[in-house]
Amino acid sequence: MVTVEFLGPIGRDNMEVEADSLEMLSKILSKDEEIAKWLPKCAVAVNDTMVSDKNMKLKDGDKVSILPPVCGG
Amino acid sequence: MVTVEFLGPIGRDNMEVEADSLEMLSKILSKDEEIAKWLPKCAVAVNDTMVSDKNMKLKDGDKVSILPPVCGG
Amino acid sequence: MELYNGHLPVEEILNRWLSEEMDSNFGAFIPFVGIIREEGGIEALSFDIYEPILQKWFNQWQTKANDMGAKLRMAHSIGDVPVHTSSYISAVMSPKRKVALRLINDFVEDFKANAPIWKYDVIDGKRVYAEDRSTPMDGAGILA
Amino acid sequence: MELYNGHLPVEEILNRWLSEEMDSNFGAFIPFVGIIREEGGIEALSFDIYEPILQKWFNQWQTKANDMGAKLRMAHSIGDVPVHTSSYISAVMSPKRKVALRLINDFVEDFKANAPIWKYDVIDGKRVYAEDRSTPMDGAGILA
Repeated sequence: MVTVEFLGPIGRDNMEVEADSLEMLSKILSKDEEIAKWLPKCAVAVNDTMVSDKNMKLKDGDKVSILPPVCGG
Repeated sequence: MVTVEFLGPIGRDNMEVEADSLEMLSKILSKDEEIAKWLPKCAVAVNDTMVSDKNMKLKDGDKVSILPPVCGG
Repeated sequence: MELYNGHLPVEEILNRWLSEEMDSNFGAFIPFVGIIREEGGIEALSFDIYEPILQKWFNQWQTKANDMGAKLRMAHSIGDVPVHTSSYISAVMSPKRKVALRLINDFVEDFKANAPIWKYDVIDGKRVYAEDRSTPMDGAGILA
Repeated sequence: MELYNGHLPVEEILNRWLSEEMDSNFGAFIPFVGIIREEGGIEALSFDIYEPILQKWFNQWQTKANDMGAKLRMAHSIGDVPVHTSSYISAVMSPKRKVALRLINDFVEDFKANAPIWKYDVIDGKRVYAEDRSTPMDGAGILA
């Protein structure tokens, strides 16, 4: 079970999801119409570290953060 | 008669010189051994405006400033 | 790295940073002050920050700067920041000017592209995500 | 453009420039502070300035900046400036950051190359022209 948190403007509560890879998580999240719209422009962090490897495995207790387009300053 | 002033580190007093062009002024100043050493690295202004035209004419009362290599800041 | 609720106390921050660094033998000190512009009818901008990743991002940059004999500082606002006040100050310091001049540009540009901070326009008290001015971070779309 | 005898009152200058510009709707304010480094056994640096040509040089830059919707400010010391104090502050302000980031670089580099200011190391109270660090201005050698 991993925890998915949606940061910034997405405005959705955390979700607990059964997924052992980013790929599986992608399939699950894409089923939610609203979230699916955000995914193409969102970066991802696992346990507060930015990730870029699609094939990354996930383990129980991992936290996955979804980061929308940013604009600091 | 033009006035020649030597700025920054050159350390020479102003000179009054009979010259009606930069070219003529160059010949006169080059006779002074110490000043001749400075000329290759010095820029020139006439009446406080930087000049770059060697053939520039000079008229009575003009002020010519000799500017050594700079280092502001 | 310093985070503040509301607009930044610019003078206090700059004066403190300066006085702490005057004796560090840096020859160049370049701050960048971001000021909220009055446009599009906004009364303020508002910011969400995800601090854990911002801190990591900043630490990586500090290491990069230290490798060049330079040093970085940064302050940012959380929440609402009225127009004509400041929400962001960063500064670079280095022995010689060229490193600092290049670093301030690279640091601010990467900040814009990759700092986990989300900007909202505040219009009639309502927060509106400034998506048109926001940039997908490196690696965006990995779950698409 | 402001000239001072001795080292610059950095905080007073920066605070004044900032407070005068906070309401000008500039989004980016980038100062460059030059600090005297302790090296080569100097106790200070010393500066000669030829003001008439410096003012013209600055005015040309101000016009160039205004054409880009930006604005410039500058302060410099005349005479002796002890180590770990400041002899030079310039600042650029513009609505958007990119113009300011490019302008501060170009302005400082051209300042170094063409501002009629001569630098001396002060060692045991004696002024020694810093020729090794000085740059012939554009057009140098015209009378050679």
